[in-house]
Amino acid sequence: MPGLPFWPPTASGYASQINVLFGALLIVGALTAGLVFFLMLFFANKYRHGSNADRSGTTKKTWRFEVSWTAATLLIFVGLAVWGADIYLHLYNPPANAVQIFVVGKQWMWKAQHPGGQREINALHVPVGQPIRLVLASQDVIHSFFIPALRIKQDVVPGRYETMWFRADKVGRYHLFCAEYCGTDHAHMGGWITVMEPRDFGRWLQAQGGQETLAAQGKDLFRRYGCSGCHEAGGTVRAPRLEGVFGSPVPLSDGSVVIADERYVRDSILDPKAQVAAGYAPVMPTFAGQIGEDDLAKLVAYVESIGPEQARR
Amino acid sequence: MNAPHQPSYLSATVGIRSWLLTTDHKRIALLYFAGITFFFFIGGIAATLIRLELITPGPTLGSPDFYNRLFTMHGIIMVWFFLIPSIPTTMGNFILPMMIGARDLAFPRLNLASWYLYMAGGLITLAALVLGGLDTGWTFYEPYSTFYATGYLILGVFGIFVSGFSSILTGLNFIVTVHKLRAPGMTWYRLPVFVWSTYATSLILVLATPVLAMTLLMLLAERVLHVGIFSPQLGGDPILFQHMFWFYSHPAVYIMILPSMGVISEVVPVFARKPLFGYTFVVWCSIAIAAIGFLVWGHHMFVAGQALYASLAFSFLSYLVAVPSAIKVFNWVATLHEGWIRFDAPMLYAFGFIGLFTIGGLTGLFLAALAVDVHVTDTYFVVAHFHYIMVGGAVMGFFAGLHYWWPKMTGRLYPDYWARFAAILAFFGFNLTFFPQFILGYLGMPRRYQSYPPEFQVWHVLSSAGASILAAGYALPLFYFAWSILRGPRAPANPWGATGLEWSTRSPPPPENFVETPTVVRAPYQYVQGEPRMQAGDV
Amino acid sequence: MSAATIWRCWAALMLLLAATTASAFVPLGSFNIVVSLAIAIIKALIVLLVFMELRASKGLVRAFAAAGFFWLLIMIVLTGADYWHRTDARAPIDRFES
Amino acid sequence: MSERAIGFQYATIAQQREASTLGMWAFLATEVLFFGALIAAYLNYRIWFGEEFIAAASLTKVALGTANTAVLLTSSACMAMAVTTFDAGSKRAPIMWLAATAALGLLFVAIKATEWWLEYQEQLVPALNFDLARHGGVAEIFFIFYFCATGLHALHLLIGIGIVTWLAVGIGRGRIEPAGSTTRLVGLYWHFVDIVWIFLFPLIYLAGRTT
Repeated sequence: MPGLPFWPPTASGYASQINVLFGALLIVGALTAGLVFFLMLFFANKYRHGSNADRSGTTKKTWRFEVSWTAATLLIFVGLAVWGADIYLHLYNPPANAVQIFVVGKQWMWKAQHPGGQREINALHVPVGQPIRLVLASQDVIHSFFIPALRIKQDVVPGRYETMWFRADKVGRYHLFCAEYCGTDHAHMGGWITVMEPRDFGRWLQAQGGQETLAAQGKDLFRRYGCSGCHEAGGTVRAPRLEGVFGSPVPLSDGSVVIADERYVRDSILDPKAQVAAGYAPVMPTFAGQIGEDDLAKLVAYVESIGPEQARR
Repeated sequence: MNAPHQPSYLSATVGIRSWLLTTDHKRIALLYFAGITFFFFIGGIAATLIRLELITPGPTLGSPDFYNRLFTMHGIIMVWFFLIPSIPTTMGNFILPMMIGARDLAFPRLNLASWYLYMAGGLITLAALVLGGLDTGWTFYEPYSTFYATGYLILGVFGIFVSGFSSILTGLNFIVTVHKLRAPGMTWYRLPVFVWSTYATSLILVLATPVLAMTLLMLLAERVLHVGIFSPQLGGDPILFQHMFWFYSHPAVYIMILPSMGVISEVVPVFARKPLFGYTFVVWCSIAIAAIGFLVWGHHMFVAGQALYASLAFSFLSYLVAVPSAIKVFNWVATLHEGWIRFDAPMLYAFGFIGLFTIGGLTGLFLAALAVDVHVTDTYFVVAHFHYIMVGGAVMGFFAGLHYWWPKMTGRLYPDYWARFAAILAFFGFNLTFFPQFILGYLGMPRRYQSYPPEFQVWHVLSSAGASILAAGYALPLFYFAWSILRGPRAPANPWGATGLEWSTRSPPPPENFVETPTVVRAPYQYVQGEPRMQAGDV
Repeated sequence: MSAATIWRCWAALMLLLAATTASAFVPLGSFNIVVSLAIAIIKALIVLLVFMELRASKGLVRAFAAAGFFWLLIMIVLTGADYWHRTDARAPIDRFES
Repeated sequence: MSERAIGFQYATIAQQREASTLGMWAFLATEVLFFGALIAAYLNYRIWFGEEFIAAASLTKVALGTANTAVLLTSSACMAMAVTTFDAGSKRAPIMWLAATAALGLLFVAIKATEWWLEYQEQLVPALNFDLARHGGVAEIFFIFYFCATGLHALHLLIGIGIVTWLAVGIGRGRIEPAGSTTRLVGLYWHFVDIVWIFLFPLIYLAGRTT
């Protein structure tokens, strides 16, 4: 970027909202600081030791002025805070049609995994204008997925999933950083986010080679981990059939009903005794610690692919 | 009033034992002063090396690991061995008992023990840093600091753990002293504001530091015994560590800034020859900062995976804690109205403090807005914010107090011209160093990066240039203060014509501070038409 | 405080101890911890007010005594605010051999 | 410090006594927060882990825990008796009560040690021989808190026993006088250690007893 960079690239509608909010804060802050600097310098000059300014104390500074001035600045700033909070909440509920990309942070690289099974290291190719829902996890320490151009950042804490979404509106290449200190190559753990026209993105996807989709890989994992032994027809143990389950309500043994979204599927794999389907014995063993993060994503995608038609994304 | 040849606290007893085993709060203050200066310059060297490293986008001075150990050393030394002890243990120890008309602190031996704990902790951590340092940053985030960090983490953390008890005991000493040892007539509303803010700081020292002690203990237990309290690999929750760490560390930043606010509330009325505007407002704002400071730590964790509702609550509480600071700034500026303002060195540092602290405080409000914080947290915007408060605020306040009470502490005057030049030099060097970092922050330059994209280099070079000027601004006082001790002219009891009790005794003061305990008849800062109305029996 | 009050308080403490232990075996669900903590607070108050003579002390001493517990309450409530509302999506993490 | 000499910075003995009492209460406030941080972490994990964490608590020995609480409460009463009898001017009675306090303290530590030994047998000690397969990771975290909390408490208790014996010897030799506040301060410390146990007991021993 030629010249002196004062302002980061603005690559999404959300980012421009942040620009406006930051601008507003900047103006209010500058006005307040300006008032303090001006008053200080004005008094310092007018009432300096030798000057014969009028010091008769006529303009009595009452505390009423002080309280009102403080209350006014507080109200303005709290107004900006409410605006900030509103945008913040917006960041945490993605639209329904968001494409889901799994991102795993590992010491000193980001591994991204598209629904079609394509994998990328320290890079992310996304189509312009398409809402992208990131599901972030870490395999070792705390990292932080940070794209300055989109003004988004989310710490990835090992042992938990964090979600964040964005919709890039401008084609281009933008920085990707790791923002939480994670060791020797913390500074090298980043790369580029490439926002492409949908056509180019399609071509790029094909160019990634015919890896089968996430769901296809999930299917053979379903067999390899022995899930099919119980959950498919003719299984040895009485276990709920998974066809047509994804996205629909599932009655639980404690009488409550839960929607079988990917969180329910994931939790049931990791902690099956927590929410047992109604009418079944809690016999399923836990797979926590045995199924890695990437395989779990594939299993979830597979269960989703055999769900009812309208639930499939 | 002062006997012809009565010895001062410096000449009353002689010899190394008289210093190392002293229980005189004034001598202990000077012992702390030696420790503080030593650690300030070690931290300063680390800071200069960091700025040199960041001149070029790629590695300049050494490997990334070297840089990680460098900023960790800068953070740990500056936070725990300079900023937190700086004003309370030096000026607080020396001036507070004199301001309330006491002969010494409530527990003098405990005061000496605190110094030994501080030095022991300091040397243990310094040993860890010299042997190879640790590369976790001063925040020791989990699970990196327990299972992935190389380096002398156990030794370094144990040093901080030991120095924490020095903070607790100093705070405890001050609280009991202010409650129990005030001179007759010294009611709470006649206390100078420096006593109030040191009292508020002591409340935080006593109530926050134990939580740090327990957090560091659990960190050590996890790393040594390999048990999973915080790290998810063994079932723990790393965000719990962040909660407990910041429960201490945010009040700790108020430990660092409150004493400086007290110093400024002392300096501004004296050099404006006018009573402090809104004394009760300023006093209760110090206590309010200490109290509300405990409710806001979550704003360090907006993107750390904290629950949404908790983030919302902490965001609004963070705006509340800004109100008392705003009131104090307003009162300092209002004190200047219709004053007789003199621009001695302490006053220049005070002006620098008010300006830079205002900018630091306001950028804090940027960070408290949730959506903006998502973008700028963990970037150089945060680095600039807390350096504006710590270096622009706390260190400027430390130098203001140093220049203000230097004649009282050493009985010598210093060259005013050089002191004013150092103040201005530090002000401009500071701004050139840290204002570009605000711009870097919003551009998205992350913290703790040794190599960065080339387009940020312009701002880093500007910042490094500013750092060299700032270093000069901080080194200059070393010279003229040394000259002042060796050949500076004798200081009178009240060189600035101030109204505090500490100015009503000789400088340097006798061992028991006052020939006979003064009685207080008037509130502080009583200047009528610019002339101070002194307490009974003042010099 | 006279010897009689001391032993009367001691008896009260013993009774409360028996009560809290007994109440632990009564299935009250999540209410169990509330009962046991309430009894613990009562026992602590007895020790504070009688044995540590807070009842006979000046307001300042009582304030010092209350300050520690009040600040602890701040920590518990505000960290609780986070843990209570945390929507947890546990992810698999390979375990170290501890 | 012997009671007779008033610190040179104090005007009257009453001022010195009030100052040292305030100092002790401020110190106890730091201890409340020191243990409090651990208890806050326990409560948060209890919310976060839920049932499994509470179930792990049922592995502790509630009988020994209750007995220990009774022992410590009685020792607190003995300490209070020591303070009152000392104020009343007698010399033999406070020493006897202080001896009782120290003895009960040692009894507490003995019961605690046996409890730890039993837990060691059942392979419940994290970092030594915690049987992960049988008890699970969440139980291990519970027992980390259990050993941290009871270990720190026992350490404070041992320090307390040391101070109580030093006090009893001091009174015996006449170095400690009723005018001063040393006995009262030691009493405050002892009662504080008792209060910590009053809160630790339900959190560790009484959780998860109804399943």
